[in-house]
Formats: sequence, C-alpha cells, structure tokens
Amino acid sequence: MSKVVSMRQAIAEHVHDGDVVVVEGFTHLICFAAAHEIIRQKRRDLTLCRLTPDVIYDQMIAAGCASKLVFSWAGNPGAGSLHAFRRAVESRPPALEIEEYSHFGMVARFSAGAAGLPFWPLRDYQGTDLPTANPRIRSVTCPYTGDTLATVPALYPDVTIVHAQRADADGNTQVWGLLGVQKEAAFAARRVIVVVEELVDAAVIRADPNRTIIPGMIVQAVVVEPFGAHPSYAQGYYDRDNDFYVAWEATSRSAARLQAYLDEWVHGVADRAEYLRRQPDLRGRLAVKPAWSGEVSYG
Amino acid sequence: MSKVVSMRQAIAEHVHDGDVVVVEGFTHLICFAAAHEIIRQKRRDLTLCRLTPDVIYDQMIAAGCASKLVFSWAGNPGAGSLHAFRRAVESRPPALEIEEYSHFGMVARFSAGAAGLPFWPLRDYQGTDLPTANPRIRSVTCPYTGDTLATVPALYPDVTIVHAQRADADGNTQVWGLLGVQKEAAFAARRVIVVVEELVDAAVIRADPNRTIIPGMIVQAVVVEPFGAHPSYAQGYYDRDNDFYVAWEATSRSAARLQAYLDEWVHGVADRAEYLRRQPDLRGRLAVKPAWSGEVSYG
Amino acid sequence: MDRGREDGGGEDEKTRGREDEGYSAGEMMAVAASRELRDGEVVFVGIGLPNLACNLALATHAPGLVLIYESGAVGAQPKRLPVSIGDPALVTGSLMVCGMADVFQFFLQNGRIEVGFLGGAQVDRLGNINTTVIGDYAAPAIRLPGSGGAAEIAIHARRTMIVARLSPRAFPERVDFITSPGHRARGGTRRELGIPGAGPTRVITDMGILEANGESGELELAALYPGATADGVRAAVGWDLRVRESWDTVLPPTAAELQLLRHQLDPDHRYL
Amino acid sequence: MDRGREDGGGEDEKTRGREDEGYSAGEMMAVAASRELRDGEVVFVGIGLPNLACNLALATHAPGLVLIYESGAVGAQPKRLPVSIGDPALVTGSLMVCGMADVFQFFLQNGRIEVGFLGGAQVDRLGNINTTVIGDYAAPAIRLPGSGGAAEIAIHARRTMIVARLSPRAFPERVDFITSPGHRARGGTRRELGIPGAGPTRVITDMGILEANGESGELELAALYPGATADGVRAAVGWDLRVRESWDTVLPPTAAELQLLRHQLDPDHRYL
Repeated sequence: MSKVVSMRQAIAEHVHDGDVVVVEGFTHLICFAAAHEIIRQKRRDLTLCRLTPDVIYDQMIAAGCASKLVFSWAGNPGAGSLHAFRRAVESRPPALEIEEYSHFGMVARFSAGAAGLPFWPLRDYQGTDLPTANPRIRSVTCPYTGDTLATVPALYPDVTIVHAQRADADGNTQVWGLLGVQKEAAFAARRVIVVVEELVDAAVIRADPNRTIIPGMIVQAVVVEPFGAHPSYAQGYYDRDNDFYVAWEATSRSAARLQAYLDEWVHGVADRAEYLRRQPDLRGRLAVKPAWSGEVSYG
Repeated sequence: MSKVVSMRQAIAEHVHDGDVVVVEGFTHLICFAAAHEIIRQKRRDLTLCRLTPDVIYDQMIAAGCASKLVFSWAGNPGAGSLHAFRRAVESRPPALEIEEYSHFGMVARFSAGAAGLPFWPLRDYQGTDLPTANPRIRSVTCPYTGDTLATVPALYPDVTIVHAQRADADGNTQVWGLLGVQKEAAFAARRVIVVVEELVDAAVIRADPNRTIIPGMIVQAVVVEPFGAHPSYAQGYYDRDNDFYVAWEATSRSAARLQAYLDEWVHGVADRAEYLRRQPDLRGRLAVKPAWSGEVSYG
Repeated sequence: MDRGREDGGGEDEKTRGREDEGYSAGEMMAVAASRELRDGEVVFVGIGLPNLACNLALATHAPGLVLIYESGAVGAQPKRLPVSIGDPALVTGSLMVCGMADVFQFFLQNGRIEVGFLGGAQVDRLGNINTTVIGDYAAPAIRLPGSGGAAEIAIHARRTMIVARLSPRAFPERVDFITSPGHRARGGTRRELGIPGAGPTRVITDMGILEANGESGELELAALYPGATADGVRAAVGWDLRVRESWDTVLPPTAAELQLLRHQLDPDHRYL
Repeated sequence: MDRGREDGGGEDEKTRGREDEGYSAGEMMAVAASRELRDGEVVFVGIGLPNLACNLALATHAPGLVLIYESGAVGAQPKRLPVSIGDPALVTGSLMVCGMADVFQFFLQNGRIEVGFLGGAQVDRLGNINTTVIGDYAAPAIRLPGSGGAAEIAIHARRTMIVARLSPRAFPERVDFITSPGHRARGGTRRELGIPGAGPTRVITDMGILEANGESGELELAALYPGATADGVRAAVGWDLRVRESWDTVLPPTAAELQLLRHQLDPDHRYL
C-alpha cells in the first residue's frame, strides 16, 4: 500500500520531542521543507546530527528545537558563519550541547549505524586535539598489524529525513548527483521519511534499479514536496540559491532579524506550497538547463 | 593519454608469476578472456582470490596457474561441482593451498583493502568451525560496548581484473546490473586492468557520472574485448551461457576432457576474437532484448 | 549461493512424495516452504526449491513478500526461472541493485532480513549445517562448496528455514563441520554466543517438517506430509528423532499451487 | 569544506600585493599556488583560492590534473565558479560521483590523494592548523566551523599546501587548538604518530612562501613575492621567523595567468 502522506502528517507521526534527528544531504538535497514543518510543530529537545549543520540547523537552533548538535563543519558554505549556532555555543554557559567530529568521523558513524556495527575504525585524529575535545573518539588495536586505529561509535538516528529526486509510493528512492551519506543515514535510522520532488510509478524505478539508494522496505513515509530542498538544490530540478546562503550571513547575524525571518517564512506560512506561492520568481531564477544522462539497457 | 592495449599486452605487463590475482564479478561480468590469456601465457604460482572460484578458476587451476586459492563458495552455480578444484583439494597431499572465508568475510577483506585499513570488523562466525579452519579470522573488542566482533585481514591484490560494460580510454569505468565487489577489488589492488565490452568517448561517461564505479586514476590498462565475459554475461549486452555451465559438470569431471577443452578453446585459439569466430552461433544464442533505463537530467 | 541445490546429496526426489496422488516430493516441499512465508516479510532467497517457494508465495498468499538475493538484487520479478543467484533475470525490472558490501552490512548484518533459506549436505540434531567438507577439513573425503553466505544468514536472519531431503547420511547426530550454526553450536547456545537471529526454526524435508524444541533446540518431528509416517521419518534420520505427542498433517498441494509450479514457475521441471 | 574561505580572518587582501603593478595579493596567491601543482597529480580541492589555483593549473601547465572534491565529485569541469564544495556545477559533466564513505575511505585513507589544500584561522610555527576555536574549547571566544575534512586531509594527503594570509594573529607561535596536525603536533612528530602524509610542505601567503624545515619541521621563509621584504614577512608572523640564507623571488603573474583568472575563472571577482 501507498506510504504517501503530507509533510504535516509525516512529521507529526515520526518526529517526537527528544528524538535523535538527521536531515542529511551534503549541500545537495537538504530538506528545508521538513525542517520548517518541525519548527512549526514546535518539536523540542532534539539531538540534531549532520556533517554540516548548514543554514537548516541554524534555523532549527534559532527556533529552539535543539538541545544538542552532533556535527563536523559548522559554517555557511561560501558565505561565512552560522550565527545562531555561534550565539548558542559562545554564550556563557553554552545554550547548546555539542559533540564534534571531522567529516570522516561523521561518515564513519553513519556507516557503522547502517551496518549494524557498534563502532567503525578509521586512520584519523593522530596529533589533533579532537579526541581530547570529544572522548567518544577512541581506539582499537589491529589484530594483524598491531596498529592503533581511531574509532567512532555507531550513530542510530530515531528518524532520518532524506530528500531525493524521486521515489515510488512504497518509498523505493532514487538519487543522482551528490550522494553525501544519504544511504548510510537512512539504513542507520529506526524510521525513515523520504521527501521527493516527484512521485513516480514503480515501473520508472524498476527501469533503472542501480539508481535506487533506499529500498521501500526501510521507509515509513513518502512526502511529495516539489522545491522542498530550497535554498539547497536538486540536481536536474533546480539550482542552489546561492544568494539566499550569502544573505543568511546578514540575516543570522542579528537574532532579531533571524526571528523575523522565521516569523515570515516558517511560522508565517502553512506549508511549503504557500512558501513557494509567496516567491513566484523562485522557479524562474533557479531554473536549470537539462543535461541528459543517456540510456543504458538492462536487457 | 590512452591506456588502451591488447589483452596479450595487458597480461604480459601486469600479471606476473607469484602474483595475488583477482578476477572478480559475482556471476555477472566474469572476465574469462583474461583468464584464458593468463593460461596461454603460462603464469605460475598465482594466489587466486574470488568469492566464487566458479568455472573461471576451475580452468586456471586445471591449467596449473594456481598454487593457492582464497575463496568463500566453490561450486558451479546451478550445475554442480568444480571438479578440478575438488581433485586438487581432495588429493593426498592436497595439490592446492586454500584459505577459506564466507561471502561476507571475503567482501569485508576487499572492503578493508579498498579503504586502506589493515582489517575489517564484522558480526560473524560465532558457533562455526570456520575460525578453526582459518586462523586469519580473528576478533576485536568494541571500545564502546565491549562486544567481541570477528575480523578479517585486508586483501591487497597485486592485480585486479574487472570486466565492465564500458569505459573511456583513460579507464573511467561504468557498470550496471550486479556490482558484486568490483569496486572494492579495484580500489584494493596495486594494479587494475579494466576489460570492456565497449570503449566510449569520455563525453558518454561525463553524461552520467553516477554510473562510474572505477576512476581512471587507479587504472593501468584498458582492454576492449567484446563478449570477453562469456560464458558469464554482461547485462544489456549478452545473456549468461547456462548451457555451458551445466555442461562444465561433465567436462570437468574428467581431467582428460577438461584438458581437451583447454587445448581446443584456450591454447588452441590465439585470442578471444578467434574463440568467438569458432562459435558463430554464440551471439545469436545469447542475444538479449533491450530494456531501456530511461534518462535523468544532470542539469 | 545456490544453497537450494546443495541439499540432497545423492537423493532422488522422485523416490518420495505421492506419485499416486499426482505430485512429487519436490512439489510438496516447495508448497510446504511457501506456506511458511508471511505476507510482507523480507526474505533472503536461495536458488532452487527456496526460489520456487518464494515465488509461489508471491503468487498466492504473500503478494507483499520482498525477495533479496545475495547477489544484490532487491525486489526481483524474474521473467524466467533463475538458474543462478546472479541470473540477469533477477536484475531486469528489480527495485534496487546494490553492491555486496551493502547486502551483507546494510541488509543482513543490520537485521533487516526476516527469513533466510538454508540447505546443506548435513543437518544435525541441533540444526547445525555442514556445507564445507565430509570428513576431516585438512584431508576431506568430499570437498563441498563451503559457506557462501550461509554462515552469516544463519547468524543474522531473524529466523531461517532449512530445506533438505531426509536420509541418515544427510541428518547425522553431529555434522562433520559446522558451517552454519544451529541452536547449540561450537561453544554454546545461540544466546551464549551472542547470535542475534532465532536460527532454524523449521526444517522442510521430503517427508514432513521438523521443528526446533523451544528449550533444547533439538529438531523434532512436528508435521507429516500425506502418506508419510513417523516411523518412516525416524528411519530416515541419523539420530533417535523425538516425535511430538501430536503432530500436524500438512495439506497436499492444491491444484492452483501445482498449476503455478508446473506451468509458470518451473515449466521445464528444472527443480521439480 | 570551503577551507579556502576560512583563512584570512579579518584580513583585507587588497591591502597587499602590487596594485601599482596591476595585480592583487589574491591573484598572486592563486598563481603561486597553481605553480606548485604538477601535471597528472590528484588534488583534493577546497573552494575559493585553492579552487582557482587548481583550475588555473588545469588551464595552463597541468592539463592532466585530477580534481577531487570531498563532496564526491571526481574530475569535475565546472562551467562556472563553484560557490560551495557541493555546487551542482561540480557534478554536471564530471567523470565520477561517489558517496562520501568512498571519498574518505577509498580515495583519501587509501592514499590516492597526492595534494591537499588547507587553510585556517591560525597556522603555527610547526604547521599545525586551527579551524575549531579561538580561546578555550569549552568556552570559546570565537567558535570557528571545525574540521570538516581538514583533519583527515592533513593526515592522509601525500603532501598539503596551506593557503593563508599573514598576520601575527593568524600565525601564532602555537595554535589554540590543533584541528589539523603539522610537522610536530599533539604527542610528537608525524613519524612518531604514524601519520602517512608528508604534511604542509609549503605555505602560500599574501607576501611570500613559507616552507617546512626538513629536520625541525619549522616553517621558514623560502620565497618572496615581488615588492615584499623579509622584514615585512617577519613582522607579520607571530614567532621569530627563520629566514633562509638565500630565498627565491616568485615571478609575478603573467598576462596569460591574469587573463584566465579575471575573465574566465573568477569573472565576478568573488575571490579576487
């Protein structure tokens, strides 16, 4: 049966106060539509995990959803700082608990969770202050060479939200372009919400099974939300809104302006459809020229 | 510059006596053309590694190329036994050294090699006799939970030979259909030979970069060998020759018949082109109907 | 792979079953195995009888069954009977194809597989399976294919089903080599060994169904096929098989089940 | 990501360089960095000046350079200047796109990356880099973005190049926090710590190039840009910078290099 529900319903059913929440996507396919609905539904005490908190978690932190952040790079790509994050961490005492890794460490945590292993080994952190800052970075000895290797613990999100180009009604999900850790974050999670630009017939998925990164069997809900990743992007559908990211530097620098933004663009709209209606220029401004992949045969 | 060479040249330059050799492909894309050239060039003392030795290694064992076999399932899929392998292992003393894992163990060994880690942890082998039979299966203790996990050592082939549907002249290689451990086996290797059904312009690769599983930067040689996987198959190009696999049961049961097969079809032909000329019915018998993937846009 | 074929040793499936009633032992086994599958379950499929059983269940009472092959094909809809676990027919039109590192780590080790099928040259009293060697490992009388994915399937699938034909040789008191752990294996019970899955709860044979005892883990006669007798089964097992006070009688294949098996799933009688 | 932008703190690149000669410090830095790259090398690229340097090298003396971005794009041919390391322009027309688990394990940890670019708010005497905090970690005066991929790039790239603008604050005797290990880091030398890569061999600044001493690993003045003086560089570094007996003078940007930077690679002067 179909797993297609509204964003409101998906968040209400699958995201709870106190959850460990992952809305992944490395620059590409970051599901702002889900974050805004989580803010509207006033979720609290969340542990937010991402390699790059990005503007999406800066907004959730400013909205008061988060009590803890697990991350590896907290900047605004190409534009500056995440000021809500900085205000929280630079205040006395800090208003946000943090648990910090490097990108490889976060990737390894998701890999361990997806593989059902309690830890993941990696050659990393020698000579750095990161293991001192984060005692969850530990080590094992190789039973063959005697080498000491760093370890990170598995990350098991209560819920992972993945934005994708397309899926069928059962949640079989296809992504192209940058893959980030979307697959690992989904397989590591107890519950998975897939948000797509397009709902397609299973026949479209079955025509190219190598493009499927998430099988329906691990998906609880499918939400159809075109432009749901804006100001992030969806390869082949719309471009990244770099102007928005650049403007965020000024917006987030002032707590008041940031709240005004949330009031107008998150609390002030019912859903993503209204968010888009209020920005009629968006589709035109971020339109992309098609660049076709060509076809292969599975005969 | 182009890395395209003949199979004869690729094997002569990159496969040496005593090497650890991997010709991977899980049922799909098993490069018999490379194995036959290795037999013709009389390589000796090879350590052959594959999950499934399959008919390809049964032939190399019968031809005297191998001194050791590293594997996880030594049967003839759907048809019976690998009799050259059995004769070698059942003789007194055994004529072939073996190192045995399960499929997961072999996959983990390739993953460790590809990741540049000395070992890979997995939850496996509890209660089995495999660690007794193979002391290279060891264990580590999780630094977080205290759990004991099995480990296998990294596998670093001297040379990995991967058959694929297509690549450009620099070795950027695309595969669809079953992927097996082709990517891991290539990244784990010191030298990589890619054998393809079709040489394509880089523009074809660049049109669909998510299909690329092996980057040219790790490839030493590209060989263009249509039908080079027969009696294995290439999705979208030709079907698996199940009749050949079934017939191998009777062929390999008799050492004499097996040698006669090698004399006629390996030593008796100069190259894969002649092997195909002598079987004019093959293309017709194994032809497949196209089943197109559809296109996506990378715009 | 192909555990479905690696079961019966020299057994001839035509020697059992009810030719008089118009079906073979292989057909009864495929039907009995298919009836064990519940709609919506995620099944790690082998070739041969298990594959027939899964596709029969798909076509009858379990349309929502998800078939996963260790070769990486998920949600396959094979248009012909796959001869190997890597058959191209398992890929064309499947829902997902992934590498084997994902199959074993993200699906199997992560506990996503509910049912796994296993077979073997030897199955012992405690459900341990041997697909490695007959005789001594270092100097085997018969070298079998080995584990393939069987060891990890036996460990991680939430439950496993063994499909094997009965004979004293195939069902010894103790296997020569433990390839796949049963209910009490090398070093202790599954719980003591920290094995997540429940193990081989049911053994589908050519005369009836054996089931593991809840406490001891020992295989016991739980159900008989039409025409089979408890004494017949006991005579075909290499240990003193415990027979339950009351056992079920398995209903024979229905006309619809036989129709599907013979004319749709295995028209060339490759496995039946 | 985006290490290229996280370097200069409050520095204004227009305050240095040779406006009189018609090029900026940023342009000189991009040119100097591009000249460090050899044809055929595999480079882990950051955004900003490193990206400009790599694409300049591609367009001039190193057409065989392979660019890898930690976002998973390999062999990118961006048709526009990427604003972020995950820019869609890095994907369209690239040779390969893979997941980040592959980027960090199969490419970086496996030793396939020859050159890595790093920047940072603080670079110290021994080449250690801080991109984490100014002040105490638990109660930071300034919270910086953190490692991103910098820690593992500093450890695994065969050699790294630091691109940073000089100031006593940006080049202290010791960094407040070691995010990326230099030649002698927490606990010892790279060799003692079992770090595979050679570390930051060259530091491209806005006045000249610093190079690590072969024995001590200490950064020394190795080359000056036209118009810059050793005393000027020493005054802009927070420790007693050692100046080599003889140093190179870097040739100014050629007309061709400036032409490419201004009209092709960064026409909007986003980074220059």
